[in-house]
Amino acid sequence: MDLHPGPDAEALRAATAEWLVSRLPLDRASNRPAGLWDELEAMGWTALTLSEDKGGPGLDHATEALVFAELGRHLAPLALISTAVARRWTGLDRRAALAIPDGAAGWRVLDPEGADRAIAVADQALGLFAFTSGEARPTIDLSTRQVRIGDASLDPIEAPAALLHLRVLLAAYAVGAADAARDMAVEYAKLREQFGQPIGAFQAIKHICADMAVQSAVARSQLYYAACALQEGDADVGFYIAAAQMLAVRAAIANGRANIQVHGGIGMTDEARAHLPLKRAHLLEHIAPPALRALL
Amino acid sequence: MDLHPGPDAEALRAATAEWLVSRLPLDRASNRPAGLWDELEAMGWTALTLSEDKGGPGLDHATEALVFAELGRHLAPLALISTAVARRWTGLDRRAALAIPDGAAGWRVLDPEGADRAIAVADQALGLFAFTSGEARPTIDLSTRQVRIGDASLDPIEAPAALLHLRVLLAAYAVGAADAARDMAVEYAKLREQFGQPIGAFQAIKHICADMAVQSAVARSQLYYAACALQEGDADVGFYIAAAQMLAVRAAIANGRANIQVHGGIGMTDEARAHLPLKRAHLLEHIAPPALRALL
Amino acid sequence: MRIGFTPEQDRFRAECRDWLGANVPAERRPLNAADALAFDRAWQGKLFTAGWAGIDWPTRYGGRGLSLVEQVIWLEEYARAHAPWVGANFVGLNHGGPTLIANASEEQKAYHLPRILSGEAIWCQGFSEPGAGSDLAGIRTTGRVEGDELVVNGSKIWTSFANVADWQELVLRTEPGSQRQAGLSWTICDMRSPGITIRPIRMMNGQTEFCEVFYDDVRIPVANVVGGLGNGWKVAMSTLSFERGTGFIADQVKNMIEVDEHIGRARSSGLLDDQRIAEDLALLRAEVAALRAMTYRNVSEAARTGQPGAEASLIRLFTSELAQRVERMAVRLIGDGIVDFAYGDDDPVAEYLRGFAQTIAGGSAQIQRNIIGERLLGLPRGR
Amino acid sequence: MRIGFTPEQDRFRAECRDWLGANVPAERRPLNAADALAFDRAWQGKLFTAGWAGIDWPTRYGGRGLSLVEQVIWLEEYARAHAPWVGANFVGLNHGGPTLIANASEEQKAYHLPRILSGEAIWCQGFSEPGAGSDLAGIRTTGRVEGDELVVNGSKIWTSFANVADWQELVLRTEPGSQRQAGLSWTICDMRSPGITIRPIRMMNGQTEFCEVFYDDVRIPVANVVGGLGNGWKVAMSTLSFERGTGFIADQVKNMIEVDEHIGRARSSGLLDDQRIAEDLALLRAEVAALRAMTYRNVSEAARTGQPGAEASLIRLFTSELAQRVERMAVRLIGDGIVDFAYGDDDPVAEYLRGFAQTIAGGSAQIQRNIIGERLLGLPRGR
Repeated sequence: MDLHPGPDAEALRAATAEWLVSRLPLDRASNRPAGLWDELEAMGWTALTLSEDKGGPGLDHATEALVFAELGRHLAPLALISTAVARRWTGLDRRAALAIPDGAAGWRVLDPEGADRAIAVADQALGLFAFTSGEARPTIDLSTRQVRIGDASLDPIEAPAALLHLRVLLAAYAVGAADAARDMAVEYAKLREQFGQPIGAFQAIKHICADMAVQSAVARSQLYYAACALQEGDADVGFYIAAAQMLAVRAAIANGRANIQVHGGIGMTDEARAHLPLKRAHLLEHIAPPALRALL
Repeated sequence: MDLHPGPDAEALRAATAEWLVSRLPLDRASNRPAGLWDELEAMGWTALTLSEDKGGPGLDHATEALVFAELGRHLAPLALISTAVARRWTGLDRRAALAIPDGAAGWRVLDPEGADRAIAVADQALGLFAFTSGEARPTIDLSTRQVRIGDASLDPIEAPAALLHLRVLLAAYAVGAADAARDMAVEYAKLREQFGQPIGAFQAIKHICADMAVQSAVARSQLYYAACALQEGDADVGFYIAAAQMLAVRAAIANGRANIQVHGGIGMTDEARAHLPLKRAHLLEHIAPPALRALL
Repeated sequence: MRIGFTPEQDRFRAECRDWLGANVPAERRPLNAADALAFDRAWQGKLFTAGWAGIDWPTRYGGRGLSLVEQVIWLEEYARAHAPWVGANFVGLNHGGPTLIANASEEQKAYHLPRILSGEAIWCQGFSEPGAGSDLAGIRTTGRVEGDELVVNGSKIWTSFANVADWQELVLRTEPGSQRQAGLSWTICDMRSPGITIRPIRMMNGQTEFCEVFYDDVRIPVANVVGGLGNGWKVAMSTLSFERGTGFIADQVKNMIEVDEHIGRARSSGLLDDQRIAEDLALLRAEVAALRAMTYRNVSEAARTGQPGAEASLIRLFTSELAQRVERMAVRLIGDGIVDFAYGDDDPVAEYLRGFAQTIAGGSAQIQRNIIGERLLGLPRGR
Repeated sequence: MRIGFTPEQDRFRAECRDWLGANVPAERRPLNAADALAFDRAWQGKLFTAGWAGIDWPTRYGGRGLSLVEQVIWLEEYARAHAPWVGANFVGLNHGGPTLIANASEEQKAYHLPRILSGEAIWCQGFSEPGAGSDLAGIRTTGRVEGDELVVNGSKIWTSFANVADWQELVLRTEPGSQRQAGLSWTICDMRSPGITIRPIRMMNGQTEFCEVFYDDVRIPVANVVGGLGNGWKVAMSTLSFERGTGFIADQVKNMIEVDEHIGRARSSGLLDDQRIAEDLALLRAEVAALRAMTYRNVSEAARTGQPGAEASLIRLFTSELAQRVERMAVRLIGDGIVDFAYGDDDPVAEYLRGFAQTIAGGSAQIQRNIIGERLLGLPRGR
């Protein structure tokens, strides 16, 4: 038992974080540069758990989760998740979008740019389908666009681990969003002065930040545990991953909301970035939500 | 429309409060003097809404609620409620206990001392039954004892207003408990010093007290509205009273809990009185709880 | 105590209902700013002409001269009739006007009040500053007295309708070197004055409801000061107490109606079978009912004493957090529909995002709790 | 990262489970104080004899000399076996002992540690005072140095098992006139010393778990000071960091088991069909799982660095509030059974009432949030 990232995983995390600060700054989350996807692909993030004989570095899911939490902190594209899952479990060798149900028959294909295949979550099972992207429309998450399509014919992905893998990466993105909100709020609380002192000196604000820290730590711990359970084939892996996903999304929403409150008026503006993690959280809430029965 | 108590009602409330401070101090709520009931009866509180031709002062339900909130603040006996309802709607001329279901067949007769009749709430309807009190056992509320009896034969009380009347008085008691908890917490927060100043100067404590004040004010306002609706035969009286009862019990529990937290360690002791309003609230929560359908 | 109204008041309510039933426009308030302004003006003009503007304002300024109770009745019927939001007339009707009535000279009142009621003059607010949000006393925008003029420099923020307003209620630091609450003045600023620059701010729901306003040697006649030079804090507080007291009745009734509509829709869709949603809706319904009861209590006290009750600060806090809960419930009821929100949409998601302002604007929920703790409960200030 | 254990650790777990399965007493820990003490001593003696006391304490003091990971495994199996609460041995095993290991002289350790492990010596805590609860630095009980003795005057409160303890970890102000954290000393006080008076305090659940302890010229050898005169704050903090870190693992596992039992019972009784209860139970189950994961993370960090991680304060706050939520759920599941609670009952209601201590004792939740805000997040202290 060791839930501390070792020096190698920590080094990878730190390198990821450093790259993202310069290439994927949060302030430009709603307006990513063209060609970004190729850069992201070149970093190898969609192949982390591929074995060496398949051209990957053969890392474990916990290390992958650590890296995807960093990606999530910068609101990286959702297609990194669907592409990583598609590559690992279907051998697809190119970008895959992520599709969620749109009513009874149709689909919302998220992050469709540059993709002609989508990983779809249908009734607690995964499938892959082909689609042709029309003009993409916004989602609530300013860094994710969508095309809505009618019925599509799904190739089921049989490996049960594929959906678990997808959920771990979604949870990692949510942990990243929760952390981003916490860090923004803490940073602002140290700088912004009212009544002659930084607002973070007031318990009313300080304690909001403390609760955000608890939310993030709880979610991150369960994420690590769940990723290890997937890696090690634990018998209760379904529960651990459902718990991680639920806690991470809850943390992302709670911290996202709290972050806006800590920022006050400026937090409600489009130009400030305080709303971005919350909106990402509201999108993640509706991507493959865990079933209640998986938790009981 | 006037939800401000007039000078007459206010004078009656103030006189009630003054009497209660000396005769029904909260610190002795678990050990009331013998003969108290006769004194309470002599004050006329169980006959407030009786018309003058029936020997009462003919007051309205809102004024009665105002008085019962004061009684509730001092954790006065529950039998005041059942006796007032029995007197008004069945003409019973002596003390009535208050019975709630105990499983499918039996009853918990609350406040049985000196009574041989009980008002019982069965499946959202009221009845009266005769009982013989055995030795009374405690309830969670240190100022209320109970006897548990098997099946009893109920005389239904037909007037639909009787149950509404009972609910208004229960809500008034709960508002009183919520107010008692708020006042205790505020008083303690002004006196208790830590880190060199009264703890009420810290936002962490101040804001707990502010939330208690909101809880109390919300519940009290709806209580007045509901009591007026009963008095005036408003078409939606069932909803208004159910809302008042729910909000009052929620306020009593929330404030009861918060009061203990504000008091810290001392609040958890038996000798301090901080636990008393919370325990009363937990009892009130299970007396004739409003049905969800009454609220939707 | 009673909740019923007098026969006269019942008749008044019937009149309100009849007129609103016949006159509320069928079309929604336009989203486009210019169209919205024309719409707001036209509707306010119509209200004024028909005698429905300023129910409790003095008749000599164009009001109806009735009591706060009739004003409440009007606002209840207004909301029930789904009459349009007052829009650009909000500040004039709910902030500026009441403040003038309470504090202004006869000349100021005679000029401005009828123009507010008729929709001729649009007002905006100028209290908050980038460095003084919840800390209103931290105002740094200055008004230097030069002869019979104030020369204004600085900036204000969160000003709704600044780009269309004729007048602004502007709080300035007019005593050089003064600190905190002292040395402030409440003035009427002509928004067409040279030296004013306006920058619209886009909010996170995509709307540009607010503006930042910059003042560069803007000249305002000293005669436009209301309540006397240096008394701005007291005058501003009188405005805020209106806002915290009865200024939000229309919103409250709207919340009641919305919750009932949510319940109706949840019943039709079957969502009400989810006990979690049913219980949460039941609680919301009880809470919005209690909010009306609180408001009635407050109005009753105001009717007896002439000013909003001490519990106005409780109403303000409860209103703001309750409105957020109602907005969140609306979003919960649309389920994954939230995914499709886009800037420009005018839907429950836009309302939910806009609703974050509830616990921020006009003094954050944290500040409201300080006020309740210190002023209402008598708890000490922190050192 | 991995959650699996080494083959050696798995074998150790199997040994724990086997021994506990064969040796956990069938009877419950008695409620009566004297019987409970005898029970606690006997059980701890049995653990000690069989080699299960002090899993991660050095062997030269009677411990097993294993790592924190084996200690966690032991505590998990201990809770799963429904082994008895350590009772009167809690302070010695979880506070006093670890503090001695980290700070005491060889002589102090050699004398006290084996006696703690064997159940021979019962310890109690003496930190809080009536005037210094969450503000631990406000300690006023004095220890005047007279030759080679400290003369102690004052009082302590919330001392569990004071009436049966042999020793007390007692923090005193030993520098006259010193302020706050300075001038305190952590001492070992013989509870049989003349001048000690003990008053049991009845709590709101009817139990008399805590005592107030009064000191009237009580004499303690200066040799009983641990970590040096005047260093008491530092020594006390090392105890608290144990408490905030891994001291509550047994409780955490107990919470996990309880939640699973609640779910099982709610399923049999049909209560689980209530979506509200089902969702709340699902969340609780996820949260107690996450608490274990947090503890594992903390233990992993301690294994790498030798001390509890910086996130220990987060665990402490989350544990306390989560335990209260679990206790409230237990009360919710008994429905109107709460009405029948009486002093002397040992049931979910007693636990619920006792559970208010979770966010009060050992630094209130408010203090925990200050600590997280200031030490972990680097937010400034208020002025």
